[in-house]
Amino acid sequence: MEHIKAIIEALVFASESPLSIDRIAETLEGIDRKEIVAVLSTLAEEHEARGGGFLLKEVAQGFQFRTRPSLGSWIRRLKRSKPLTLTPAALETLAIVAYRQPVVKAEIDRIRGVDAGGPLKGLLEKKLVRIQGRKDVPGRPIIYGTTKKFLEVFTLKDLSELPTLKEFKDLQG
Amino acid sequence: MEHIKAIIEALVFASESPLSIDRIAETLEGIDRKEIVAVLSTLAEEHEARGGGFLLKEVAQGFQFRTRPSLGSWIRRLKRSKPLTLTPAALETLAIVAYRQPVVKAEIDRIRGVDAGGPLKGLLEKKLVRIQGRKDVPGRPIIYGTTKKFLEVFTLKDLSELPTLKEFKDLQG
Amino acid sequence: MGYEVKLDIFEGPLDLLLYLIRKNKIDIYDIPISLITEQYLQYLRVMKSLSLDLAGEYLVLASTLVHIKSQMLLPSPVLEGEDEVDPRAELVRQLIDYQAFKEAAAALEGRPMLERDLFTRGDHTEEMPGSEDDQERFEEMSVFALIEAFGRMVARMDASEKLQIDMEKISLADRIDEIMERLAREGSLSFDALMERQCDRRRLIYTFLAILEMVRLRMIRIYQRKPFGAIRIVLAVEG
Repeated sequence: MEHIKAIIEALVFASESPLSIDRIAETLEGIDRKEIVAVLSTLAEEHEARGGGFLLKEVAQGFQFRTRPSLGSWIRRLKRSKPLTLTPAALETLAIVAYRQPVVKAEIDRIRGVDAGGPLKGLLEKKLVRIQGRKDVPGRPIIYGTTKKFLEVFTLKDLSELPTLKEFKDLQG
Repeated sequence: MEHIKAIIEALVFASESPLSIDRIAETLEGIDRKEIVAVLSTLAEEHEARGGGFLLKEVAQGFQFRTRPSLGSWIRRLKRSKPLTLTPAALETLAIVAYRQPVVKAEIDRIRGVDAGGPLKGLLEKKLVRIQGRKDVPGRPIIYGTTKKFLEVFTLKDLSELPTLKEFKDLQG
Repeated sequence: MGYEVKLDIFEGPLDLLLYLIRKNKIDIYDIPISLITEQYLQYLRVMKSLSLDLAGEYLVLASTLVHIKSQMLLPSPVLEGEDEVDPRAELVRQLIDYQAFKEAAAALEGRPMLERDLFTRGDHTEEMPGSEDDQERFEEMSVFALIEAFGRMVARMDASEKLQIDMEKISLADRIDEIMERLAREGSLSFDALMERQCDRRRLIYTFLAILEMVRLRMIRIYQRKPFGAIRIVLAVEG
Protein backbone atom coordinates (compact mmCIF):
# COMPACT_ATOMS: atom_id res chain seq x y z
CA MET A 1 0.00 0.00 0.00
CA GLU A 2 2.76 2.44 0.92
CA HIS A 3 4.47 1.66 -2.34
CA ILE A 4 1.30 2.22 -4.38
CA LYS A 5 0.97 5.60 -2.72
CA ALA A 6 4.45 6.63 -3.83
CA ILE A 7 3.78 5.42 -7.37
CA ILE A 8 0.47 7.28 -7.65
CA GLU A 9 2.05 10.43 -6.26
CA ALA A 10 4.86 10.18 -8.81
CA LEU A 11 2.38 9.62 -11.65
CA VAL A 12 0.31 12.69 -10.78
CA PHE A 13 3.48 14.73 -10.35
CA ALA A 14 4.99 13.72 -13.70
CA SER A 15 1.78 13.86 -15.72
CA GLU A 16 1.53 16.62 -18.28
CA SER A 17 -2.10 17.36 -17.49
CA PRO A 18 -4.43 16.65 -14.58
CA LEU A 19 -4.39 12.89 -14.19
CA SER A 20 -7.69 10.98 -14.21
CA ILE A 21 -8.42 7.94 -12.09
CA ASP A 22 -8.97 6.02 -15.32
CA ARG A 23 -5.44 6.72 -16.52
CA ILE A 24 -4.02 5.72 -13.14
CA ALA A 25 -6.02 2.48 -13.17
CA GLU A 26 -4.86 1.80 -16.70
CA THR A 27 -1.23 2.32 -15.72
CA LEU A 28 -1.44 0.25 -12.54
CA GLU A 29 -3.27 -2.72 -14.00
CA GLY A 30 -4.99 -4.84 -11.42
CA ILE A 31 -5.38 -2.09 -8.85
CA ASP A 32 -8.94 -1.38 -7.82
CA ARG A 33 -10.34 2.06 -8.64
CA LYS A 34 -11.65 2.32 -5.08
CA GLU A 35 -8.13 1.85 -3.76
CA ILE A 36 -6.83 4.53 -6.10
CA VAL A 37 -9.49 6.97 -4.91
CA ALA A 38 -8.61 6.17 -1.29
CA VAL A 39 -4.89 6.71 -1.90
CA LEU A 40 -5.52 10.01 -3.65
CA SER A 41 -7.64 11.34 -0.83
CA THR A 42 -5.06 10.24 1.77
CA LEU A 43 -2.37 12.01 -0.26
CA ALA A 44 -4.47 15.18 -0.52
CA GLU A 45 -4.99 15.18 3.25
CA GLU A 46 -1.33 14.56 3.97
CA HIS A 47 -0.21 17.41 1.75
CA GLU A 48 -2.77 19.73 3.30
CA ALA A 49 -1.55 18.76 6.79
CA ARG A 50 2.09 19.14 5.84
CA GLY A 51 1.55 22.85 5.26
CA GLY A 52 4.02 22.98 2.40
CA GLY A 53 4.15 25.07 -0.74
CA PHE A 54 1.88 22.89 -2.86
CA LEU A 55 -1.26 20.76 -2.56
CA LEU A 56 -2.87 17.86 -4.34
CA LYS A 57 -6.13 19.09 -5.83
CA GLU A 58 -8.95 17.48 -7.73
CA VAL A 59 -9.81 19.55 -10.77
CA ALA A 60 -12.31 18.90 -13.53
CA GLN A 61 -10.31 16.31 -15.45
CA GLY A 62 -8.40 14.63 -12.64
CA PHE A 63 -5.77 15.23 -9.99
CA GLN A 64 -3.05 17.81 -10.08
CA PHE A 65 -0.43 19.30 -7.77
CA ARG A 66 -0.88 23.04 -7.41
CA THR A 67 0.94 25.67 -5.48
CA ARG A 68 -0.91 26.93 -2.42
CA PRO A 69 -3.22 29.76 -3.62
CA SER A 70 -2.03 32.15 -0.90
CA LEU A 71 1.51 32.02 -2.33
CA GLY A 72 0.47 33.20 -5.79
CA SER A 73 2.09 36.61 -5.50
CA TRP A 74 5.50 35.06 -4.77
CA ILE A 75 5.27 32.85 -7.80
CA ARG A 76 4.30 35.77 -9.99
CA ARG A 77 7.39 37.56 -8.69
CA LEU A 78 9.52 34.58 -9.62
CA LYS A 79 8.03 34.32 -13.09
CA ARG A 80 8.77 37.95 -13.78
CA SER A 81 12.46 37.19 -13.50
CA LYS A 82 12.19 34.13 -15.71
CA PRO A 83 15.09 33.80 -18.12
CA LEU A 84 14.20 34.47 -21.71
CA THR A 85 13.80 31.90 -24.39
CA LEU A 86 13.30 32.40 -28.09
CA THR A 87 10.40 31.06 -30.11
CA PRO A 88 11.27 29.06 -33.25
CA ALA A 89 10.17 32.03 -35.38
CA ALA A 90 12.39 34.39 -33.41
CA LEU A 91 15.32 31.98 -33.65
CA GLU A 92 14.92 31.64 -37.41
CA THR A 93 14.72 35.39 -37.83
CA LEU A 94 17.73 35.87 -35.61
CA ALA A 95 19.66 33.27 -37.62
CA ILE A 96 18.99 35.17 -40.84
CA VAL A 97 19.99 38.49 -39.32
CA ALA A 98 23.13 36.94 -37.86
CA TYR A 99 24.25 35.25 -41.03
CA ARG A 100 23.03 37.74 -43.64
CA GLN A 101 23.66 41.05 -41.92
CA PRO A 102 23.41 43.82 -42.84
CA VAL A 103 19.98 42.73 -44.01
CA VAL A 104 16.62 44.34 -44.80
CA LYS A 105 13.27 42.99 -43.64
CA ALA A 106 12.14 42.11 -47.19
CA GLU A 107 15.08 39.73 -47.44
CA ILE A 108 14.18 38.06 -44.12
CA ASP A 109 10.54 37.70 -45.23
CA ARG A 110 11.70 36.19 -48.52
CA ILE A 111 13.95 33.61 -46.87
CA ARG A 112 11.41 32.60 -44.23
CA GLY A 113 8.47 32.75 -46.62
CA VAL A 114 6.37 34.59 -44.02
CA ASP A 115 6.24 38.07 -42.58
CA ALA A 116 9.00 38.56 -40.02
CA GLY A 117 7.54 41.73 -38.51
CA GLY A 118 6.52 40.17 -35.19
CA PRO A 119 9.68 38.20 -34.46
CA LEU A 120 11.85 41.12 -35.58
CA LYS A 121 10.11 43.48 -33.20
CA GLY A 122 10.61 41.00 -30.37
CA LEU A 123 14.31 40.68 -31.17
CA LEU A 124 14.69 44.47 -31.21
CA GLU A 125 13.00 44.67 -27.80
CA LYS A 126 15.23 41.95 -26.44
CA LYS A 127 18.17 43.94 -27.81
CA LEU A 128 19.50 40.99 -29.80
CA VAL A 129 19.02 42.84 -33.08
CA ARG A 130 19.47 46.51 -33.85
CA ILE A 131 18.82 48.96 -36.61
CA GLN A 132 22.07 49.68 -38.37
CA GLY A 133 20.78 52.29 -40.77
CA ARG A 134 18.67 52.72 -43.85
CA LYS A 135 19.35 51.48 -47.32
CA ASP A 136 19.32 54.32 -49.82
CA VAL A 137 16.91 52.77 -52.29
CA PRO A 138 13.27 53.72 -52.89
CA GLY A 139 11.37 53.30 -49.64
CA ARG A 140 14.62 53.56 -47.67
CA PRO A 141 14.20 50.21 -45.93
CA ILE A 142 15.76 49.69 -42.52
CA ILE A 143 18.95 47.64 -42.31
CA TYR A 144 19.24 45.21 -39.40
CA GLY A 145 22.23 43.65 -37.71
CA THR A 146 23.01 41.83 -34.47
CA THR A 147 24.11 43.51 -31.25
CA LYS A 148 26.84 43.12 -28.70
CA LYS A 149 24.26 41.51 -26.44
CA PHE A 150 23.67 38.90 -29.14
CA LEU A 151 27.34 37.97 -28.90
CA GLU A 152 27.12 37.80 -25.10
CA VAL A 153 24.02 35.63 -25.07
CA PHE A 154 25.52 33.15 -27.51
CA THR A 155 28.95 33.40 -25.88
CA LEU A 156 30.71 34.50 -29.03
CA LYS A 157 33.80 36.68 -29.12
CA ASP A 158 32.80 38.07 -32.48
CA LEU A 159 30.67 37.15 -35.47
CA SER A 160 33.50 35.21 -37.08
CA GLU A 161 33.01 32.63 -34.34
CA LEU A 162 29.61 31.71 -35.77
CA PRO A 163 29.75 28.20 -37.22
CA THR A 164 29.52 28.11 -41.00
CA LEU A 165 27.02 26.17 -43.05
CA LYS A 166 29.89 24.00 -44.28
CA GLU A 167 30.91 23.09 -40.73
CA PHE A 168 27.27 22.30 -39.95
CA LYS A 169 27.00 20.06 -43.02
CA ASP A 170 30.30 18.35 -42.23
CA LEU A 171 28.84 17.17 -38.93
CA GLN A 172 26.05 15.37 -40.73
CA GLY A 173 28.45 13.06 -42.57
CA MET B 1 10.39 30.54 9.27
CA GLU B 2 7.63 28.02 8.55
CA HIS B 3 6.15 30.45 6.09
CA ILE B 4 9.48 31.00 4.30
CA LYS B 5 9.78 27.26 3.93
CA ALA B 6 6.40 26.99 2.23
CA ILE B 7 7.23 29.90 -0.08
CA ILE B 8 10.58 28.42 -1.11
CA GLU B 9 9.00 25.04 -1.68
CA ALA B 10 6.33 26.63 -3.85
CA LEU B 11 8.94 28.55 -5.86
CA VAL B 12 11.02 25.46 -6.59
CA PHE B 13 7.86 23.53 -7.39
CA ALA B 14 6.58 26.17 -9.81
CA SER B 15 9.86 26.60 -11.65
CA GLU B 16 10.20 24.68 -14.88
CA SER B 17 13.96 24.32 -14.60
CA PRO B 18 16.26 23.87 -11.60
CA LEU B 19 15.90 27.01 -9.48
CA SER B 20 19.11 28.65 -8.32
CA ILE B 21 19.66 30.09 -4.87
CA ASP B 22 20.34 33.41 -6.60
CA ARG B 23 16.89 33.51 -8.12
CA ILE B 24 15.25 32.54 -4.85
CA ALA B 25 17.19 35.28 -3.06
CA GLU B 26 16.17 37.75 -5.75
CA THR B 27 12.52 36.82 -5.40
CA LEU B 28 12.55 36.89 -1.60
CA GLU B 29 14.40 40.15 -1.19
CA GLY B 30 15.92 40.58 2.23
CA ILE B 31 16.27 36.89 3.00
CA ASP B 32 19.78 35.73 3.70
CA ARG B 33 21.28 33.22 1.26
CA LYS B 34 22.41 31.11 4.20
CA GLU B 35 18.86 30.82 5.41
CA ILE B 36 17.69 29.79 1.94
CA VAL B 37 20.34 27.08 1.80
CA ALA B 38 19.29 25.84 5.25
CA VAL B 39 15.61 25.74 4.28
CA LEU B 40 16.38 23.88 1.06
CA SER B 41 18.39 21.23 2.84
CA THR B 42 15.66 20.79 5.47
CA LEU B 43 13.11 20.40 2.69
CA ALA B 44 15.27 17.86 0.88
CA GLU B 45 15.57 15.81 4.07
CA GLU B 46 11.86 16.02 4.79
CA HIS B 47 10.91 14.81 1.32
CA GLU B 48 13.41 11.98 1.53
CA ALA B 49 11.96 10.95 4.92
CA ARG B 50 8.39 11.25 3.67
CA GLY B 51 9.03 8.38 1.27
CA GLY B 52 6.76 9.86 -1.39
CA GLY B 53 6.89 9.73 -5.16
CA PHE B 54 9.21 12.67 -5.65
CA LEU B 55 12.29 14.21 -4.05
CA LEU B 56 13.98 17.59 -3.88
CA LYS B 57 17.35 17.34 -5.60
CA GLU B 58 20.25 19.72 -6.16
CA VAL B 59 21.08 19.69 -9.83
CA ALA B 60 22.76 22.01 -12.39
CA GLN B 61 23.44 24.62 -9.71
CA GLY B 62 19.83 24.76 -8.66
CA PHE B 63 17.07 22.82 -6.96
CA GLN B 64 14.33 20.79 -8.57
CA PHE B 65 11.66 18.27 -7.61
CA ARG B 66 12.18 14.97 -9.40
CA THR B 67 10.46 11.62 -9.20
CA ARG B 68 12.14 8.87 -7.22
CA PRO B 69 14.54 7.03 -9.60
CA SER B 70 13.14 3.61 -8.68
CA LEU B 71 9.70 4.59 -10.03
CA GLY B 72 10.91 5.40 -13.56
CA SER B 73 9.29 2.39 -15.22
CA TRP B 74 5.82 3.35 -13.91
CA ILE B 75 6.05 6.84 -15.29
CA ARG B 76 7.29 5.58 -18.62
CA ARG B 77 4.21 3.36 -18.67
CA LEU B 78 1.99 6.34 -18.02
CA LYS B 79 3.65 8.49 -20.63
CA ARG B 80 4.00 5.60 -23.02
CA SER B 81 7.38 7.09 -23.75
CA LYS B 82 10.56 5.42 -24.74
CA PRO B 83 13.32 6.15 -22.27
CA LEU B 84 15.94 8.63 -23.34
CA THR B 85 18.64 6.52 -24.88
CA LEU B 86 22.05 7.40 -26.13
CA THR B 87 23.98 5.09 -28.42
CA PRO B 88 27.37 3.84 -27.21
CA ALA B 89 29.00 6.14 -29.77
CA ALA B 90 27.06 9.12 -28.43
CA LEU B 91 27.91 8.23 -24.82
CA GLU B 92 31.61 7.87 -25.60
CA THR B 93 31.62 11.18 -27.45
CA LEU B 94 29.73 12.82 -24.60
CA ALA B 95 32.19 11.46 -22.02
CA ILE B 96 35.13 12.86 -24.01
CA VAL B 97 33.47 16.27 -24.32
CA ALA B 98 32.57 16.26 -20.61
CA TYR B 99 36.06 15.44 -19.40
CA ARG B 100 38.17 17.18 -22.03
CA GLN B 101 36.19 20.37 -22.54
CA PRO B 102 36.77 22.73 -24.20
CA VAL B 103 37.63 20.22 -26.90
CA VAL B 104 37.86 20.23 -30.72
CA LYS B 105 36.35 17.54 -32.93
CA ALA B 106 39.76 16.35 -34.15
CA GLU B 107 40.68 15.43 -30.58
CA ILE B 108 37.46 13.43 -30.13
CA ASP B 109 38.09 11.64 -33.44
CA ARG B 110 41.63 10.84 -32.33
CA ILE B 111 40.63 9.41 -28.95
CA ARG B 112 37.83 7.25 -30.37
CA GLY B 113 39.73 6.31 -33.51
CA VAL B 114 36.69 7.10 -35.68
CA ASP B 115 34.90 10.14 -37.01
CA ALA B 116 32.69 11.68 -34.33
CA GLY B 117 30.64 13.88 -36.68
CA GLY B 118 27.41 11.88 -36.42
CA PRO B 119 27.35 11.41 -32.62
CA LEU B 120 28.45 15.00 -32.11
CA LYS B 121 25.58 16.32 -34.21
CA GLY B 122 23.13 14.14 -32.28
CA LEU B 123 24.44 15.51 -28.99
CA LEU B 124 24.17 19.08 -30.26
CA GLU B 125 20.57 18.42 -31.30
CA LYS B 126 19.76 16.89 -27.92
CA LYS B 127 21.33 20.02 -26.37
CA LEU B 128 23.73 17.97 -24.27
CA VAL B 129 26.71 19.55 -26.01
CA ARG B 130 27.16 23.07 -27.26
CA ILE B 131 29.53 25.08 -29.40
CA GLN B 132 31.68 27.18 -27.09
CA GLY B 133 33.56 29.17 -29.67
CA ARG B 134 36.61 28.69 -31.82
CA LYS B 135 40.13 27.76 -30.93
CA ASP B 136 42.76 30.35 -31.74
CA VAL B 137 44.87 28.14 -33.97
CA PRO B 138 45.11 27.99 -37.77
CA GLY B 139 41.77 26.90 -39.26
CA ARG B 140 40.01 28.19 -36.11
CA PRO B 141 38.31 24.86 -35.30
CA ILE B 142 35.06 24.89 -33.31
CA ILE B 143 35.39 24.00 -29.64
CA TYR B 144 32.73 22.00 -27.84
CA GLY B 145 31.60 21.78 -24.24
CA THR B 146 28.70 20.36 -22.26
CA THR B 147 25.51 22.27 -21.47
CA LYS B 148 23.40 22.94 -18.42
CA LYS B 149 21.00 20.35 -19.76
CA PHE B 150 23.82 17.80 -19.59
CA LEU B 151 23.99 18.43 -15.83
CA GLU B 152 20.22 18.16 -15.57
CA VAL B 153 19.98 14.91 -17.51
CA PHE B 154 22.73 13.19 -15.55
CA THR B 155 21.71 14.67 -12.19
CA LEU B 156 24.97 16.51 -11.58
CA LYS B 157 25.31 19.60 -9.39
CA ASP B 158 28.19 20.83 -11.53
CA LEU B 159 31.07 19.45 -13.59
CA SER B 160 33.23 18.94 -10.52
CA GLU B 161 30.80 16.22 -9.49
CA LEU B 162 31.93 14.04 -12.39
CA PRO B 163 33.95 11.12 -11.04
CA THR B 164 37.65 11.38 -11.81
CA LEU B 165 38.73 9.70 -14.97
CA LYS B 166 40.53 6.46 -14.29
CA GLU B 167 44.15 6.77 -15.31
CA PHE B 168 44.81 3.12 -15.51
CA LYS B 169 42.63 0.11 -15.86
CA ASP B 170 43.80 -3.43 -16.04
CA LEU B 171 42.22 -4.85 -19.13
CA GLN B 172 42.69 -8.44 -18.21
CA GLY B 173 39.77 -10.59 -17.28
CA MET C 1 38.06 -17.70 -32.92
CA GLY C 2 34.34 -17.04 -33.05
CA TYR C 3 33.06 -14.93 -35.89
CA GLU C 4 29.65 -14.50 -34.41
CA VAL C 5 30.61 -10.97 -33.35
CA LYS C 6 29.10 -8.45 -35.70
CA LEU C 7 30.93 -5.37 -36.89
CA ASP C 8 28.36 -2.93 -35.60
CA ILE C 9 28.98 -3.93 -32.03
CA PHE C 10 32.38 -2.24 -32.28
CA GLU C 11 32.56 1.48 -31.94
CA GLY C 12 35.65 1.60 -34.09
CA PRO C 13 39.04 -0.01 -34.66
CA LEU C 14 40.26 0.79 -31.15
CA ASP C 15 37.21 -0.90 -29.70
CA LEU C 16 37.87 -3.99 -31.81
CA LEU C 17 41.47 -4.02 -30.64
CA LEU C 18 40.42 -3.73 -27.00
CA TYR C 19 38.03 -6.61 -27.55
CA LEU C 20 40.83 -8.80 -28.93
CA ILE C 21 43.10 -7.89 -26.03
CA ARG C 22 40.43 -8.79 -23.49
CA LYS C 23 39.48 -11.95 -25.36
CA ASN C 24 43.09 -13.20 -25.36
CA LYS C 25 43.66 -12.06 -21.77
CA ILE C 26 46.67 -10.09 -22.83
CA ASP C 27 48.64 -7.56 -20.78
CA ILE C 28 47.98 -4.26 -22.50
CA TYR C 29 51.52 -3.10 -21.71
CA ASP C 30 53.01 -6.10 -23.47
CA ILE C 31 50.84 -6.77 -26.49
CA PRO C 32 52.02 -9.67 -28.64
CA ILE C 33 51.79 -7.67 -31.82
CA SER C 34 52.08 -10.58 -34.26
CA LEU C 35 49.18 -12.45 -32.70
CA ILE C 36 46.96 -9.41 -32.36
CA THR C 37 47.74 -8.16 -35.85
CA GLU C 38 46.87 -11.54 -37.29
CA GLN C 39 43.58 -11.72 -35.43
CA TYR C 40 42.74 -8.12 -36.27
CA LEU C 41 43.35 -8.72 -39.98
CA GLN C 42 41.34 -11.91 -39.82
CA TYR C 43 38.42 -9.93 -38.45
CA LEU C 44 38.71 -7.42 -41.25
CA ARG C 45 38.72 -10.24 -43.80
CA VAL C 46 35.57 -11.70 -42.28
CA MET C 47 33.87 -8.34 -42.27
CA LYS C 48 34.83 -7.88 -45.91
CA SER C 49 33.57 -11.33 -46.85
CA LEU C 50 30.27 -10.44 -45.25
CA SER C 51 30.29 -7.34 -47.46
CA LEU C 52 30.13 -5.10 -44.42
CA ASP C 53 31.11 -1.54 -45.03
CA LEU C 54 34.48 -1.06 -43.47
CA ALA C 55 35.18 2.43 -42.23
CA GLY C 56 38.51 3.69 -43.50
CA GLU C 57 39.73 3.95 -39.92
CA TYR C 58 39.83 0.16 -39.61
CA LEU C 59 42.33 -0.03 -42.46
CA VAL C 60 44.42 2.79 -41.01
CA LEU C 61 44.82 0.88 -37.75
CA ALA C 62 45.61 -2.30 -39.71
CA SER C 63 48.51 -0.57 -41.39
CA THR C 64 49.65 0.85 -38.07
CA LEU C 65 49.69 -2.66 -36.59
CA VAL C 66 51.64 -4.04 -39.54
CA HIS C 67 54.09 -1.18 -39.26
CA ILE C 68 54.64 -1.79 -35.54
CA LYS C 69 55.10 -5.48 -36.20
CA SER C 70 57.82 -4.80 -38.77
CA GLN C 71 59.54 -2.35 -36.45
CA MET C 72 59.65 -4.96 -33.72
CA LEU C 73 61.27 -7.47 -35.99
CA LEU C 74 64.13 -5.09 -36.77
CA PRO C 75 66.89 -4.65 -34.25
CA SER C 76 66.56 -0.97 -33.43
CA PRO C 77 69.76 1.02 -33.40
CA VAL C 78 69.99 2.35 -29.87
CA LEU C 79 71.72 5.69 -29.72
CA GLU C 80 73.98 6.34 -26.82
CA GLY C 81 72.26 7.95 -23.85
CA GLU C 82 68.82 7.31 -25.28
CA ASP C 83 66.27 4.83 -24.08
CA GLU C 84 64.96 2.40 -26.59
CA VAL C 85 61.46 3.39 -27.60
CA ASP C 86 58.91 0.62 -27.67
CA PRO C 87 57.16 0.85 -31.06
CA ARG C 88 53.95 -0.10 -29.30
CA ALA C 89 54.07 2.76 -26.81
CA GLU C 90 51.92 5.24 -28.76
CA LEU C 91 49.24 2.67 -29.51
CA VAL C 92 49.16 1.51 -25.88
CA ARG C 93 48.69 5.07 -24.69
CA GLN C 94 45.85 5.53 -27.17
CA LEU C 95 44.18 2.31 -26.03
CA ILE C 96 44.41 3.21 -22.36
CA ASP C 97 43.04 6.67 -23.07
CA TYR C 98 40.14 5.23 -25.02
CA GLN C 99 39.45 2.60 -22.38
CA ALA C 100 39.25 5.30 -19.70
CA PHE C 101 36.62 7.20 -21.71
CA LYS C 102 34.67 4.02 -22.40
CA GLU C 103 34.45 3.51 -18.66
CA ALA C 104 33.50 7.12 -18.10
CA ALA C 105 30.72 6.66 -20.68
CA ALA C 106 29.48 3.57 -18.85
CA ALA C 107 29.57 5.47 -15.55
CA LEU C 108 27.50 8.27 -17.10
CA GLU C 109 24.96 5.80 -18.38
CA GLY C 110 24.80 4.25 -14.91
CA ARG C 111 23.68 7.50 -13.33
CA PRO C 112 19.97 8.16 -12.77
CA MET C 113 18.98 9.75 -16.06
CA LEU C 114 16.25 12.30 -16.66
CA GLU C 115 13.39 11.00 -18.81
CA ARG C 116 14.61 7.46 -18.23
CA ASP C 117 14.76 6.92 -14.46
CA LEU C 118 13.37 10.13 -13.15
CA PHE C 119 11.07 12.84 -14.35
CA THR C 120 10.41 16.45 -13.52
CA ARG C 121 6.99 17.90 -12.90
CA GLY C 122 5.00 17.48 -16.07
CA ASP C 123 2.08 19.78 -15.56
CA HIS C 124 2.69 23.49 -15.86
CA THR C 125 -0.80 24.49 -16.95
CA GLU C 126 -1.51 26.21 -13.69
CA GLU C 127 1.04 28.90 -14.22
CA MET C 128 0.29 32.51 -14.89
CA PRO C 129 2.15 34.17 -17.70
CA GLY C 130 5.06 36.31 -16.62
CA SER C 131 5.21 39.89 -17.80
CA GLU C 132 7.63 40.55 -20.61
CA ASP C 133 9.17 43.73 -19.33
CA ASP C 134 12.69 44.40 -18.13
CA GLN C 135 13.88 40.88 -18.63
CA GLU C 136 17.59 40.86 -19.06
CA ARG C 137 18.65 37.30 -18.45
CA PHE C 138 18.64 34.62 -21.09
CA GLU C 139 18.57 30.87 -20.91
CA GLU C 140 21.76 29.24 -22.04
CA MET C 141 21.61 29.43 -25.79
CA SER C 142 23.64 27.54 -28.30
CA VAL C 143 24.87 28.91 -31.60
CA PHE C 144 24.23 25.43 -32.92
CA ALA C 145 20.53 26.20 -32.70
CA LEU C 146 21.18 29.26 -34.88
CA ILE C 147 23.13 27.49 -37.59
CA GLU C 148 20.64 24.65 -37.43
CA ALA C 149 17.75 27.04 -38.00
CA PHE C 150 19.66 28.72 -40.78
CA GLY C 151 20.58 25.37 -42.34
CA ARG C 152 16.93 24.30 -42.26
CA MET C 153 15.84 27.41 -44.09
CA VAL C 154 18.58 27.12 -46.65
CA ALA C 155 17.54 23.51 -47.26
CA ARG C 156 13.98 24.69 -47.94
CA MET C 157 15.08 27.18 -50.55
CA ASP C 158 15.37 26.54 -54.27
CA ALA C 159 18.74 25.42 -55.46
CA SER C 160 18.80 28.51 -57.68
CA GLU C 161 18.90 30.85 -54.73
CA LYS C 162 20.94 28.88 -52.23
CA LEU C 163 22.51 31.29 -49.85
CA GLN C 164 26.20 31.64 -49.81
CA ILE C 165 27.51 31.89 -46.34
CA ASP C 166 31.16 31.88 -45.66
CA MET C 167 33.77 33.34 -43.43
CA GLU C 168 34.29 36.31 -45.75
CA LYS C 169 30.74 37.45 -45.34
CA ILE C 170 30.93 37.08 -41.58
CA SER C 171 34.26 38.87 -41.27
CA LEU C 172 32.73 41.64 -43.33
CA ALA C 173 29.76 41.86 -40.96
CA ASP C 174 32.16 42.13 -38.04
CA ARG C 175 33.98 45.08 -39.58
CA ILE C 176 30.71 46.79 -40.57
CA ASP C 177 29.54 46.41 -37.01
CA GLU C 178 32.73 47.92 -35.69
CA ILE C 179 32.61 50.88 -38.06
CA MET C 180 28.93 51.53 -37.28
CA GLU C 181 29.67 51.52 -33.59
CA ARG C 182 32.54 53.97 -33.98
CA LEU C 183 30.46 56.22 -36.20
CA ALA C 184 27.64 56.24 -33.68
CA ARG C 185 30.13 57.24 -31.01
CA GLU C 186 32.32 59.69 -32.88
CA GLY C 187 29.95 61.09 -35.52
CA SER C 188 32.41 60.95 -38.36
CA LEU C 189 35.65 59.17 -39.08
CA SER C 190 38.55 59.82 -41.35
CA PHE C 191 39.29 57.12 -43.84
CA ASP C 192 42.97 57.17 -42.95
CA ALA C 193 42.34 56.80 -39.24
CA LEU C 194 40.10 53.84 -39.90
CA MET C 195 42.64 52.11 -42.09
CA GLU C 196 45.70 52.98 -39.99
CA ARG C 197 44.47 51.16 -36.95
CA GLN C 198 44.42 47.90 -38.82
CA CYS C 199 47.72 46.23 -38.20
CA ASP C 200 46.97 42.93 -39.82
CA ARG C 201 46.59 42.67 -43.57
CA ARG C 202 43.47 40.53 -43.51
CA ARG C 203 41.68 43.00 -41.28
CA LEU C 204 42.82 45.86 -43.48
CA ILE C 205 41.29 44.23 -46.54
CA TYR C 206 38.03 43.48 -44.73
CA THR C 207 37.82 47.00 -43.39
CA PHE C 208 38.16 48.33 -46.92
CA LEU C 209 35.59 45.85 -48.26
CA ALA C 210 33.28 46.78 -45.39
CA ILE C 211 33.46 50.46 -46.35
CA LEU C 212 32.63 49.61 -49.97
CA GLU C 213 29.71 47.42 -48.87
CA MET C 214 28.40 50.13 -46.59
CA VAL C 215 28.59 52.67 -49.40
CA ARG C 216 26.74 50.24 -51.67
CA LEU C 217 24.03 49.80 -49.04
CA ARG C 218 24.02 53.59 -48.53
CA MET C 219 24.67 53.12 -44.85
CA ILE C 220 27.43 55.72 -44.99
CA ARG C 221 28.47 58.65 -47.10
CA ILE C 222 32.00 59.56 -48.06
CA TYR C 223 33.22 63.12 -48.48
CA GLN C 224 36.41 64.57 -49.83
CA ARG C 225 36.72 68.34 -49.73
CA LYS C 226 39.53 68.64 -52.27
CA PRO C 227 41.50 66.28 -54.51
CA PHE C 228 43.93 64.20 -52.42
CA GLY C 229 42.41 65.70 -49.29
CA ALA C 230 41.28 63.77 -46.24
CA ILE C 231 38.39 61.38 -46.84
CA ARG C 232 35.63 61.60 -44.20
CA ILE C 233 33.05 58.94 -43.51
CA VAL C 234 29.67 59.84 -42.00
CA LEU C 235 26.49 57.95 -41.21
CA ALA C 236 23.92 58.15 -43.96
CA VAL C 237 21.05 57.77 -41.53
CA GLU C 238 19.01 60.78 -40.73
CA GLY C 239 17.82 61.54 -37.25
